[in-house]
Amino acid sequence: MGKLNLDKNTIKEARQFALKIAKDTQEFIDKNTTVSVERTVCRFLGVDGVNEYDVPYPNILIDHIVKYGDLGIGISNYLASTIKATNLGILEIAYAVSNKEIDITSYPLLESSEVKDILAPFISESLFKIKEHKSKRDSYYDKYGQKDGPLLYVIVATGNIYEDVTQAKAAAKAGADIVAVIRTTGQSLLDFVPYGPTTEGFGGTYATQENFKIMRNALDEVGEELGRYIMLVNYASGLCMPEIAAMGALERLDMMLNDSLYGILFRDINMQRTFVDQYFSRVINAYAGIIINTGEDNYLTTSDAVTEAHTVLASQFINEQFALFAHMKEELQGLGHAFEINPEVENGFLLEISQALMAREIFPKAPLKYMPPTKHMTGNIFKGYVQNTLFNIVTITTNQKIHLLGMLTEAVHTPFMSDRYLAIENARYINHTMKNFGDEIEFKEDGIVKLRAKKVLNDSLNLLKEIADIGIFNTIERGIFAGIKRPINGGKGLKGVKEKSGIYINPVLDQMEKELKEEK
Amino acid sequence: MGKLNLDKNTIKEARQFALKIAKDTQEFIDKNTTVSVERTVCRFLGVDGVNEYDVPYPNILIDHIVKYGDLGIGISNYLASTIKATNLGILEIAYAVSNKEIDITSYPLLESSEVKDILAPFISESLFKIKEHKSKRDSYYDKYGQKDGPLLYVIVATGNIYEDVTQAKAAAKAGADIVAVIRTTGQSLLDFVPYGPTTEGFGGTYATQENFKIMRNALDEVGEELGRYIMLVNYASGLCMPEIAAMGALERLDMMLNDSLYGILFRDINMQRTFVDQYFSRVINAYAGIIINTGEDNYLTTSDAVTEAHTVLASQFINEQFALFAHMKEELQGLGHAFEINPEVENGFLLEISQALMAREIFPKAPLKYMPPTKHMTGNIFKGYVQNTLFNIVTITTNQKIHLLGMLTEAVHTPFMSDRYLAIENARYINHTMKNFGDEIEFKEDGIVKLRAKKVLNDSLNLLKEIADIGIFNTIERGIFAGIKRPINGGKGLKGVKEKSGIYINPVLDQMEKELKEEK
Amino acid sequence: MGYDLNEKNYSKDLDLSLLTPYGDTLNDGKVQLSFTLPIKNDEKGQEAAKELAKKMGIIDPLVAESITLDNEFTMYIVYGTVIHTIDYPKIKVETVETDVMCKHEIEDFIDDHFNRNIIVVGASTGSDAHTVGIDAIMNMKGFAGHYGIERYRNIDAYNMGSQVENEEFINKALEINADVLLVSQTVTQKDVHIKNLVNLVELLEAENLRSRFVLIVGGPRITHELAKELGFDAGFGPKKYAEDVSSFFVQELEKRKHI
Amino acid sequence: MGYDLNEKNYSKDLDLSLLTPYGDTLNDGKVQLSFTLPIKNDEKGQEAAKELAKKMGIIDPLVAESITLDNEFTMYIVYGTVIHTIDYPKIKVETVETDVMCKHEIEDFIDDHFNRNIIVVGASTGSDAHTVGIDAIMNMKGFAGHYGIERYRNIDAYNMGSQVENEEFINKALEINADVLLVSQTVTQKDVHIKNLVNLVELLEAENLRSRFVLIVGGPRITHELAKELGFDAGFGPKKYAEDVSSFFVQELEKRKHI
Ligand code: B12
Ligand code: B12
Ligand SMILES: Cc1ncc(COP(=O)(O)O)c(C=O)c1O
Ligand SMILES: Cc1ncc(COP(=O)(O)O)c(C=O)c1O
Repeated sequence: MGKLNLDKNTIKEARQFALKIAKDTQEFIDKNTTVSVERTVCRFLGVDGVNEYDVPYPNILIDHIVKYGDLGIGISNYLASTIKATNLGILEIAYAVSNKEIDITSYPLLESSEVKDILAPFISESLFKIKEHKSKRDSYYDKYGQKDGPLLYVIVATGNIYEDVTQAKAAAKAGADIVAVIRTTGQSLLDFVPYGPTTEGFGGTYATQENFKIMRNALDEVGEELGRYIMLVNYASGLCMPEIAAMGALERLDMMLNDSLYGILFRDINMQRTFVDQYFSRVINAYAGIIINTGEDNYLTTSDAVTEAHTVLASQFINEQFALFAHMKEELQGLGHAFEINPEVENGFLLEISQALMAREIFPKAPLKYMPPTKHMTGNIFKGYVQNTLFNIVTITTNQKIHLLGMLTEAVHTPFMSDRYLAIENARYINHTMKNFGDEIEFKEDGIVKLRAKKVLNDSLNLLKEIADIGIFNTIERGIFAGIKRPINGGKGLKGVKEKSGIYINPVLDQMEKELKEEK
Repeated sequence: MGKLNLDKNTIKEARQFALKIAKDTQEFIDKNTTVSVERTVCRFLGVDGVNEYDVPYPNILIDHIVKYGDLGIGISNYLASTIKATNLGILEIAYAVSNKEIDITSYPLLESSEVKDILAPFISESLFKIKEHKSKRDSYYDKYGQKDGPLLYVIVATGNIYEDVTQAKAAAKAGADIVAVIRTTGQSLLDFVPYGPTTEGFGGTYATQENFKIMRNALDEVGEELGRYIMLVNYASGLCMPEIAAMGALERLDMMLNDSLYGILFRDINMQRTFVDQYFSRVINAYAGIIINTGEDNYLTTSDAVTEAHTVLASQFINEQFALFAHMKEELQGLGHAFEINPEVENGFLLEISQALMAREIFPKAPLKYMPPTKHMTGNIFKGYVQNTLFNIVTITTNQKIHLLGMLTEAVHTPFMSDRYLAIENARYINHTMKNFGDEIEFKEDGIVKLRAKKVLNDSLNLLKEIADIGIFNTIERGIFAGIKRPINGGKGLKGVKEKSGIYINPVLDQMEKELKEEK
Repeated sequence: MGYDLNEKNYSKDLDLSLLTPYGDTLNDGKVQLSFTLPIKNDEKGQEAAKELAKKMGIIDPLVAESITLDNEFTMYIVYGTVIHTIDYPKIKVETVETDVMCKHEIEDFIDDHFNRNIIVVGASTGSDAHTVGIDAIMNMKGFAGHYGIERYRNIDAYNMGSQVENEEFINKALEINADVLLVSQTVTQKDVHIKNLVNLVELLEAENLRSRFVLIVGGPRITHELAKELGFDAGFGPKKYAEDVSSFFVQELEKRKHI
Repeated sequence: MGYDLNEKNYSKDLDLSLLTPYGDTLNDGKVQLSFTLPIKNDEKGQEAAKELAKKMGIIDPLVAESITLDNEFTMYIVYGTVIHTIDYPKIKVETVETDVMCKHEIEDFIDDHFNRNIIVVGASTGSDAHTVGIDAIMNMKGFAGHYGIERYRNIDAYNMGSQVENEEFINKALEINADVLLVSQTVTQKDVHIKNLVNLVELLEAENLRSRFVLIVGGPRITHELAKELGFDAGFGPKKYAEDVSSFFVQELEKRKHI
């Protein structure tokens, strides 16, 4: 195996440096909690809904302990102690806090074993729901089988969940395997998750649990009609990373965009906050059997895809280790990369083939998420359609798994129904007419393709060495990824981070980790 | 060399059978002349123009000898004898015949040496013009250099030579290397060549000498502006094959569609007539350094491109031998083939690659003419643009030379200026981004690509054996090419064929052949 | 940071009497447009493109791209919202109304209603050299998995090929005593097909033969409506196969027997 | 066989006051159109598509393809001849009128006309996270071979990045005593950019700061005309680079000195 003859030792070495980087970061993560982690715990305990001012109850509870208690203790102890003291139900507690009727920080804190015991039934109920979803997904696959070859992934982005449903169903019928509901712009900066079905968004639809449910039902319905399981995707990354992961787990999403680096670089989210959030969110995704999508592709929308290719690979190595720390199998690691070389580059196609095949060979089990051209798409929709064709060719030739379809109108608007149809038609045509092309060809020794892969791998090893040396925080401060510099104490959400106190406990995380470890 | 490992002996054997087929046909050809051959002689002697009823003078002369003399003697002796007897100039003779003032069959016929002597100065004048054009072409290439890689070939087909010029210039600026002026529908069935500049045609513009000149000037002009030589193409095949070849030679066309089989199969032109015509026309093309384009691609518009691929190869082998008999170097043999596999065929792309590469390896010196998808193009212009992209990919990957660009509107209309621009943009993009892709890859032993090429070559050898056995006339009668059956005495133009008499002479052909043989 | 979301308007119902294009939201009226203007590629050109789009009823034209084809030729790609609506329920189209049967059913139908074979002659007429269309309908092997008429047990089919003059075509029809005439027309430039088709009808009428045959035309640009207008009995366009046309003519012949 | 050719009409002259699209012949009015209708893919649907095209002024719409997107959604690809014409010479567009200089000339211009460096602050404002556009204008390395403003010898450039609130942006401008404000806007959905840009102008006006700065906006959907309408001094769209905007603001600053 291995058409590129990549050096195994280089790869191994790169992985070791990435491990060191992830480990150092994990040490930091383990010491801290965040408002969103604690809100996520609330959700798993059954807290849901919004009050009369549209404030979600998880926020009400956490805002309360931030103000009157110590976030570093975690919500669990407060809630357990409140239950014990008041005998109220979880939701009743939330309502009461909202109405300022009780102060959950005022009850005597408990031993961690007692906290666990009190909360266990609530946690079990949620985890049971997740397991039910997992087995429902499995039974769909048993019934319909799994598809070979690339999975066609399209987005819907109307801003209106009901229109999204219309589009998603049409896409499924046209051949889409995966539907991602794009979030409204700016949602990742909201420090709460909106509630209920929504019909107004900019360039996307709010990620709400109700919207998840509506789309899940629609896709199950059309999937049954078609005899295929249609996967649903939404976005975890942002200030509510673990909360949205929880919602996804509870509503049977199949994939989630989940990457701190994306939030740090492209959304200016504070790095401490989001690394801590990411960890919990990935554990949740792993627990629910949800494939994550990482955001390395985005680097190339900002930096040059030829000169900065190695940063993508380095980041993939790091993301792999982060995922492994979160007990996530390779099969759930949708590491991101992209087809973003300027169409003006001579032999650009060869470089794209090289990069894509390299990722495929280095991460053989990961369902790589391969992003279409976006940056160099223009209003010339015809040319754009050709760019997408080339991207589709690389996808099938190098056997990528998650095949994000490019839209010919990328530079014009979020996709029309017809744009999406054409995207699917393009990919289906290519995947069929070139089905075994990848198996048929070999690359010349010391040719452009092989030399390029070698160079990118070496460059990325060197970069990983450097990062291992200075640490990920420092790396980001220096602008090594996507050329974007972010200070360790800058960005959004830092206020929501708190060092864990000695008595901190997160029984949800503990339970999930326990089960995930047993699984292995 | 040779990525396909084709069996050299099979190729050699196939060539031998093709030689036998061409030789048998050539025997027939050598025994006959046609009205169009004789009109062509007139043209080289300086006969041009039309009378007050728009009848071209070459037709007037030949119609006259058909009626009052013997076509089997050829026009040369009649004209030489008339000159000798009347001392009139060539054109004066033509006018006089038109006005029924003289009867050119009434003068005493001459010895062939005397015929030659009398006509020599006229012939020299024409051949000198052709040589001037050749050296002008060469000097353009000396100045601007020759392009590596595929030559982008587009058509113009407005019906109006002046609009054609507008379109051709725009195309050249956009990057076209070759411009073909499509003929109006049905011109190939006219037994005369229209005269003067024309502005009305259906799906094409009349091929007239004046139109050739207008376009040649326009392309020279824009070529000088761009510092590139822009090649001009028109169509010889049809009832006036050698006449149009003569016009092309006199107006410095660079390529001509020139294939009897096309006329027989797709225009129902009588096979005897057109084989005789083809021979002279190819000698003229060879003499003028004009690349011919053969029409095998058309078979696949009627027959299935997967099952009938071997008929294309067989026909290429035969056309090669016909061309060699006409003293035409491989470098002038633009053998035709096409990308016409149904897009629904699994791995169709691999079969196309195989076929194209096979042709490339079997005819290494020929500037293969590679035709884009036409039959399976639909009104879905977006999909069509992808089909054209794949075609462009095969072109660059297998190093085809004459790269006929597909139009996204193939199934809708003759190309708009914008369609042509998009076609060029598509090809330029692919040729640049995949420049060295063909050099980079090798094909798997016993894979789809190699096995397919082997099979097609073998099938074509068997077919050639069969044809060599029964002869080309019989083959066509049986409908072996394109599934179309044509009887030996059917079709248009048979009346214009006449067996040569003992004193037949064609001093133009003789002179050209003499010089072509010396060249070798 | 506020916790409020935007106001919610749920999507409107579809009113087919006010049908308008759909981009990604009901009634958004979105269309895509491209054209070339013989002018320079600059701001003024873009404005001209927008003005043209506005005249077409596009209220918010966006010139997504302007592409220089030549110094004085620019192609524009435009998106926007069209204001026009169509009263869809009121649309009437003339379509072939007979039921479509499969090959087997058609053969049975002939057995049941005629005590003889049906005779069909077809050609690509005039200067038209395209045979693939008529072959698709007539040849044994048919097209896209639909057998051609030649394979029908009780139909005698004569395919004259292409470039067949109308006179020649009629003579053949008379010679073989045809029931059905199938004409194929592919080249439509400058309406050459209309002229040719009208000429055929005129020739038939001149010799009082029109009613003797079921007269059918087909081709990529043929609609039933056009065919009727030109005096044919039916017209068939793309994605129509032997069974569509045979279903029509056997039923039509059956109907005529009773008149 | 006749020897006659068709009548010859040489092509007409171009009349720019009756400008109309060009397919392959002057004044042929050819356009291409595509759109989706929420209806079935059948003959009636094609007729609806044609009717819509006719309402847009296309006299001979040809439905080249109708594509089923879903049971009740069909995409149409239409070609035809549009009847509308544009009076091209009468078109007026507002464009940036200052001469475009190269980097070197701009630096010299600053030397010659100011005895200090020019101070520029830029950002992608509001919720907009796109930085590539503003970076293209400002960053050292520039874009597509055009150096950004940071590299200009006598310009001090501050790039605040993205998601910058208008208030924060103004504060920075005051803090560094900026001459020029550069705003980038990429997301335009539901006119979010218009709201954001208008808000910036209002904030500046409310604090009587508007005239203190040369205020410039850019982005893929920005035109000079739109910018002027919204109260900016200039607007720059695609294919505009650092030299275009710097040429404008140095000349504008110079002009203002004399007022
Ligand atoms: C193949 C082809 C050729 C081949 C034809 C080979 C052959 N043996 O037929 C060759 C290479 C010879 C050829 C030549 C020319 N062609 Co041509 N050709 C085509 C092509 C690529 C495909 C047509 C085809 O076979 N379609 C497949 C068949 C199955 O589809 P169909 O005909 O629509 O048939 C279906 C239905 O319409 C219906 N049908 C058809 N006929 C009938 C009849 C009846 C009775 C019924 C019931 C149904 C029916 O049933 C069929 C199955 O569903 C088209 C482009 C395209 N992709 O459409 C151009 C095209 C048709 N050709 C075109 C032109 C201009 C020419 C030329 C005139 C070019 C020239 N100047 O030299 C020449 C000359 C031909 C002439 N005088 O007629 C134009 C026509 C433009 C127009 N609308 O007027 C086209 C559209 C290409 C273009 N964009 O310029 N061509
Ligand atoms: C790269 C990119 C991103 C990157 C941005 C990375 C980064 N660091 O900037 C990422 C992945 C983060 C991103 C995210 C999103 N994006 Co985005 N993105 C793009 C993309 C692919 C390219 C934009 C680009 O960089 N162009 C290259 C630059 C150089 O061009 P430019 O901005 O036009 O700049 C030139 C001129 O306009 C001018 N200019 C620009 N600014 C200024 C300023 C001044 C003062 C001057 C003088 C000139 C000037 O000069 C430049 C050089 O000529 C476009 C699609 C496309 N191909 O256009 C979508 C696109 C812009 N994104 C879009 C959307 C919707 C989003 C999201 C909202 C999606 C979502 N729901 O999550 C998010 C969120 C972003 C947000 N809230 O703002 C839409 C916008 C639709 C619309 N018109 O409203 C687009 C068109 C894609 C689509 N079809 O949906 N995106
Ligand atoms: C990993 C990841 N997360 C999230 C997002 C989108 O986040 P936002 O909603 O902030 O635009 C992206 C965008 O592509 C991404 O790659
Ligand atoms: C070899 C050859 N000759 C001639 C033609 C065109 O001839 P006509 O003018 O008869 O359409 C073609 C068409 O593709 C061709 O391939």
